[in-house]
Amino acid sequence: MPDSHDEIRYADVNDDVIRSLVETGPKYYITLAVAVGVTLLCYAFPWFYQLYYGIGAAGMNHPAVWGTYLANFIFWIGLSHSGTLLSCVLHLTNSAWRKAMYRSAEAMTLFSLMVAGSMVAVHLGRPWFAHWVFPYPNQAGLWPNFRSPLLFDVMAVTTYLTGSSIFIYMGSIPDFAAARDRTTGWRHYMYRLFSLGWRGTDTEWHRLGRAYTFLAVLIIPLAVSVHSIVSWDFALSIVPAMHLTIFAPYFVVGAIYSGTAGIVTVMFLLRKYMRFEKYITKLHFDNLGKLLLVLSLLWTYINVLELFTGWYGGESTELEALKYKLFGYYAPLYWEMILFCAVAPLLCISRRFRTSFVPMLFLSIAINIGMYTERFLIIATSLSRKYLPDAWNLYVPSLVELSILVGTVGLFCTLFLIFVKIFPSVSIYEVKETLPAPEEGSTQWQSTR
Amino acid sequence: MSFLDDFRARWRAYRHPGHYERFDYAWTMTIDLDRCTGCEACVTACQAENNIPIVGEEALAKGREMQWIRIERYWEGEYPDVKLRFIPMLCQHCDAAPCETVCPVTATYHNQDGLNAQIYNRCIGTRSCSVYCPYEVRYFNYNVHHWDKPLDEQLNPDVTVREKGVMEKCTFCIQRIRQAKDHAKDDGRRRVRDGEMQPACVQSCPAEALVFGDRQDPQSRVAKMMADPRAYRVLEELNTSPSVVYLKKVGADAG
Amino acid sequence: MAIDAIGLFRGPEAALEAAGRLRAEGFAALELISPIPLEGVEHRLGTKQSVIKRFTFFGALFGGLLGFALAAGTAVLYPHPVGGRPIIPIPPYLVIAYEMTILGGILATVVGFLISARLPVIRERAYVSEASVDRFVVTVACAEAGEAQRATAILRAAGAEIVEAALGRAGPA
Amino acid sequence: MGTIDRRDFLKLVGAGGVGAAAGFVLAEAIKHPVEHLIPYPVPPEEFSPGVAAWYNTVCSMCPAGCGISVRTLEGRAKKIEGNPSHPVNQGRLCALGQAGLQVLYNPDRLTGPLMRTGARGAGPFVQTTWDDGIAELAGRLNELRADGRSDRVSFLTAGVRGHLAALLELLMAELPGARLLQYDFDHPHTLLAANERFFGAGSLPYYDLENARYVLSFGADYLGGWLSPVHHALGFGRSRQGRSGARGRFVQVEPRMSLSGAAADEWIPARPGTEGFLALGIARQLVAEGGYEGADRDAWAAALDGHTADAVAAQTGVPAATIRRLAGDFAGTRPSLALGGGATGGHTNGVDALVAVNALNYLAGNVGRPGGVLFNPPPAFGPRARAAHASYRDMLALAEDARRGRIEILVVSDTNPVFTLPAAAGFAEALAAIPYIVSLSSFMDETTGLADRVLPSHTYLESWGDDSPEPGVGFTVGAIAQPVVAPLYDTRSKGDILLGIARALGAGEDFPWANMEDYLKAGWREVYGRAPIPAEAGGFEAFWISVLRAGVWGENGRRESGSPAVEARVIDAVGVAPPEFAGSSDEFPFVLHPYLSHALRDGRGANLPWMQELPDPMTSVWYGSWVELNPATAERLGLREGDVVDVESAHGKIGVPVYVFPAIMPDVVAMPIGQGHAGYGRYASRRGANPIQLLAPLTEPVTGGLASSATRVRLVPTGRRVSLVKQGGESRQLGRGIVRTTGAAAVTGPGARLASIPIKVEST
Repeated sequence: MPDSHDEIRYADVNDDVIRSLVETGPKYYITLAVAVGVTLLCYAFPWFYQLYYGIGAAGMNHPAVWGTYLANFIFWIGLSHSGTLLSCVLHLTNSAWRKAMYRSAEAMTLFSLMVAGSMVAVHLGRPWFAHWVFPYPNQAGLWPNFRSPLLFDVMAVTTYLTGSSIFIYMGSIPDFAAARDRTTGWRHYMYRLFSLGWRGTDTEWHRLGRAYTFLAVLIIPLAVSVHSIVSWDFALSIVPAMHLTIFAPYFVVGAIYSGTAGIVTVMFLLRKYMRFEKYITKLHFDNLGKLLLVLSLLWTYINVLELFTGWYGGESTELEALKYKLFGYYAPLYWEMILFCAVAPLLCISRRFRTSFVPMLFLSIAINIGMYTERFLIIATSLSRKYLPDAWNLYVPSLVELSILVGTVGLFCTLFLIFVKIFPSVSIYEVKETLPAPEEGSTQWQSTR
Repeated sequence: MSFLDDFRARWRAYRHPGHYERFDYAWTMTIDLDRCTGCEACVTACQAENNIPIVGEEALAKGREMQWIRIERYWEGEYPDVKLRFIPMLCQHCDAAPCETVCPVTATYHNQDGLNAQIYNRCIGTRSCSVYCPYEVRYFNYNVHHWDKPLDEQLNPDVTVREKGVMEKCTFCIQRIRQAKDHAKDDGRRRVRDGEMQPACVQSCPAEALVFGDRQDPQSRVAKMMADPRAYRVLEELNTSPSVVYLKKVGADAG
Repeated sequence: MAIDAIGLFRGPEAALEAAGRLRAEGFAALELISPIPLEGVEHRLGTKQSVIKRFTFFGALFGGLLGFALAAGTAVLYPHPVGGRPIIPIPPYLVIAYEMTILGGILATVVGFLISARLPVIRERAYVSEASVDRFVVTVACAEAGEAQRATAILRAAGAEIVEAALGRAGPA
Repeated sequence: MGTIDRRDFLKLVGAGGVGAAAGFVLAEAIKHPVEHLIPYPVPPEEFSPGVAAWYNTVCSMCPAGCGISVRTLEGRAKKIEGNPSHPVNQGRLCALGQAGLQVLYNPDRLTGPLMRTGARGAGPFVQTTWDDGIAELAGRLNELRADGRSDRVSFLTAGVRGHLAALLELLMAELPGARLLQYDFDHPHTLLAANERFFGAGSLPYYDLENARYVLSFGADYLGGWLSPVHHALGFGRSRQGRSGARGRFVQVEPRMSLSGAAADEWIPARPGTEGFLALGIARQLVAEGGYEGADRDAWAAALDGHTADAVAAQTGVPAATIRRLAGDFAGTRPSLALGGGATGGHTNGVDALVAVNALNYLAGNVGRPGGVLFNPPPAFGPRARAAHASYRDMLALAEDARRGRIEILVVSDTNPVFTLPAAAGFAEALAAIPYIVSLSSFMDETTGLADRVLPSHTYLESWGDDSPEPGVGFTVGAIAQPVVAPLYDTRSKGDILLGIARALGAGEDFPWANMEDYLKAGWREVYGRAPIPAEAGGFEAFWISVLRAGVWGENGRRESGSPAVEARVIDAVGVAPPEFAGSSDEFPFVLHPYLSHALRDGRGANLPWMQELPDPMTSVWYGSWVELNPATAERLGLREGDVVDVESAHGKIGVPVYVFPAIMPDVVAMPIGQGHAGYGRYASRRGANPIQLLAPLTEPVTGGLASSATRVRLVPTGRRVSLVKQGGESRQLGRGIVRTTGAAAVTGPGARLASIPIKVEST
């Protein structure tokens, strides 16, 4: 146990966490206002314009028909990948340092998934028919095509969304109960509803434990499958430099990588703004830093492998595409990506770097910029260098696209800010588990009666 | 026939590659590159027949052309010994079409004529078919297109005008095929006669480089053309088995 | 209505102690309410068997079959030849089946959890709100007052602070 | 009367169609909405958009005179296709011809007679009535005629043939001394003159590409815009493939690769203006070594003496070995055919050069034989005397007279000299001096913009007419043009306008015909006289209807005339003067090679959106214009694609982006004609630049035609950059085997003999 925990007592945990729910300062409202504003201005408004004008509002053309919208989709799905997955793995290996941070990590999963889902609608040419991808009984006389990788996506993402929301909810039932017992007014009723009348009897704890473990077991392969499937949107095509067997692991690793970086960012902000210094400590950043280092090495390895296999295969279209990626029009972006995702994380070798908060924040942000670039490059470079040279064309994102990219961040923040006021963003009971049991005889609490 | 046999039979049928029953026709186009002069009469013919919009200079500058058939140009050699090769590129109506598998809503599929059909009003605009198409012959309506009055008087009522957000492509003039089949039916014939019907591009080609017909009929002109030693398919190595067959250009060394 | 004997303990050990003694005394309807899951509850209050794993297993199985049936059924009902593939191509439909397996497993697990944990609560049960903070509570549901007295005695002997008003008090409020 | 019936019928169909549509919409509206996702290409059984009616008529988008069939639905023209039974295009049609629909339905068409109110050129036009318009014109004509000054009247029209031309002549007869000028920028003056001199044949011959096995073309872009592109393409295709064993070979000699150059097996760049020398060099080879055995061999030997391969190689820049090889192939691969025209005829020595090309055909024995040059019979109808096309010199004369105030009335019809004459001609200013200008054009083009009155005529799809194509197909062919739709606007067909003027001039008794159709029928009674149908079989009416149905009338069968003897003086006169260029080579280092744009031709197609959006076949550029540079030249000048340069001649400059073109001589720059309109509707105006404006007023001495390829220019970089709007990306195959070629082995494929009229060839 980290020393910082010694003086904390059970009651303090309740107090701190529940305070974070009920006490809301102006700083929060300002941040929320900004987030909502960004969402409306940079996301909603441009999207409505695009709905009216058509996808032409974006910069796509023929044959580069995919653009940043899809890059956003992959990016946010990727970001969602660490939260729940990491939390599951750590739960099964039951490592204690998870307990303070997993709730917000899972929340990140949930909200980045939602943002990713909304990107699909933005990407579509006729979003008002988006519901046609679901197999619902209709009179139209057609059902979706289950052979399509895009439909794999639909199934996978919906499952993943369901799974992770259930997972986060189950995990927080006892905390809802705790909140129920310490709040009044509408909050009381809300938490009473959420907590399903949880009491914390030995039976309930036991059942919760079992169910939670099963969910964890189920969600790990799910999470892995989700990003493999996302990668298949590309890998199942016959586009040079997209049609690669390595894409599934490539995407999964990349996803976990950017996700972990995302967690670091979120942890930093929570620690700062929710005053959770006691719970989110150097330890977490240290461990996350090690994780980032491993992942970055893995990611670099796969990137090199991609080039190597392409070069070794010697297939002309493949070579052309790779050459274009490294030295073509988009080359600066490529090298920026290498710098941010392969070189910079090597700093994590030093413990001093891992355990210093602000540098870690910057690193994590840099990594995610790099990872976004990666997604963009996969689409832009491959689509602009396909089989028929005469049809080659460049793709440059339009203002609408860029602003929507910014808007997605706003949307994510909005959702997260709402979350931290409803969900106890640090797990009360699991943090208590890490504390020494209260010694007999000492009175710690004033009767609430 | 017991339920089990029945089930086994159906299963076998459904597991059969391609389709569980034979297509009525296998429409095919052959393009003789030794005849093609690159005059682009086919382009305008297609534009007139299929209500292809006038997209305007700005859209073209963004690379958003809509013409379903285009002439690709490839230079060979350097001055003075330089050559320009033309190749008309249109939807190849592949029998193993990558674009079909990827559509999540089955907006594109193989119809009974063995054509790669595009269902405009089913399309939701994922544009993935265009990504999966190695021939770059699927064109997307990035916005609403207008015909300055009275240019719209010319629009062909046999063909839809496509809405924004919809993918479109060459149909082998399916409306003409349909009419030909109707006539055949009216005349009490089971099949369409060879040469009875031609797509707009084939009909207009001044050099007679394009030929259209049903390759299931061994007597048809396309069948004969496909027997030519010059016959090849573009990007054969991708195994999309296209229904458009090209005939090699005879090199300059030939006499 | 049932009368409950409720004792509050400051630490888990004492609570487990008391619970064990009560069980030895023949009190069956014991409950140990704690702010955190306690280790070693089983061998004090007897091992527990949960049905959740069966739910999970069969849920996943059903989901998988349903997934494949959904895909294959759709293809058979709307037989669109696509990309030269068979009407029922196995590999893609396995992906669908895989996802549905997991979905089925997850949903069934939740159902199993709710049923076996008897949640959400339908009738009021004995509860002390301090239990969600740092108190370890032992409740005994007794048929009549006599038993309640005995249980209370045992609890007090174990050093518990007795919640008088809790006798017959409403459940989570 | 047939027409009245049919027009009524059209109206009825239209009304019926509208009614049906309304009913359909209504039915749809009240029906319970059920969304069935049936692909529209296969609509429900009960749905039928109507029954198509086909009308055969004649294309007038270019002088080739192809026969077209127009598909109409509910009184609207939907598609133009080639008329399968017309021997010129045999069911095929070029892009421009198909775009004729956009002439008919062009949003910028003039909808009725106009009158200028403000200052000329600027002044707004207001609607007037036909009676008013024609009355005023006729009144002024009458005045002039009354005091014997009708020589101050000029009719300026695009090239017309058939009965419309005859009608014009009749009208001219009413105005003694009045001038009738037919002006087309792309009229082959030099070719006609060369044939006149060499064969004594005034009309264009038929070039039998289909049966030729070796075609040597000097600058003639026979597949692009030269004479009869569709028919040439047919011949090209059939000569290439489909003949057992034989595959035609094509060689193109020109400074900048044209569409024909790209299609040819061999493209030979020769210095601009020296193609004639090359022809002479080959001719000498034929005589000296090719074993020409004609009676006049010595005369030829004498005439061609000195044009040795080496000498010619020095003049043309074509290696002597190549010249010998060409001569060998040309003599060895019979039937062979030499074509000359385009830029080769567009030099100051144009006629000489084309005579030399004719000499080639003569010496190789290709004249009057299948696969060679066949002579066309005179047209079956039309004006008695061939109305001479106005050369550049004639136009200058017209302008000069106008400046001197010797022209008081100018009637312009369908031609746009303000656009297609060089700025050096000062034609626009000259027009300013003419007190009264009437335009009969259907569009507000640059010339019409300067008119006082506009009496807009029908488009060719709304009017009656006829045509006997020139060059023909080696035998007599005629076709009737009939209206395929009811007139859209308050316009009139040219014939009716002319008749109206004639009547207003009080020449009623000489013009007894009610309207153009009437006149046409009268004229065709004579044609009918050649092969009358017995009265019981229906007589003339039956003949008339059958011709309308078929869309074409004529004999079927070419005559082998054999080669006519060439007069000695012609042989002696064979020889090519060195070409002159405007501008010194050190001040203006590049020769400007303007060429007819594939889609827009001389600019007449620029107002058709389909043509604007048809990629240029060689560069794939959409809209706009450009200047083509050899890669080496571009590198030397440090220019890349998209760099805007000022192309400067002694007579003006225009700014256009550079296009680096691999197949052009290093000291030649090429520009497409057709863009750069000031007026001419929303699609054409303020787009690209017009290279004609740069041309020096240099003429070919014999014909007085403009030597359009004889101007030198220089390039001045402006530093500005634009991105060319074009279709093509990377222009190399990168070894991906997309366009594949094969060796000589596989020339004998089954090919595709398509439905085409069998043409028999008989000897006389």
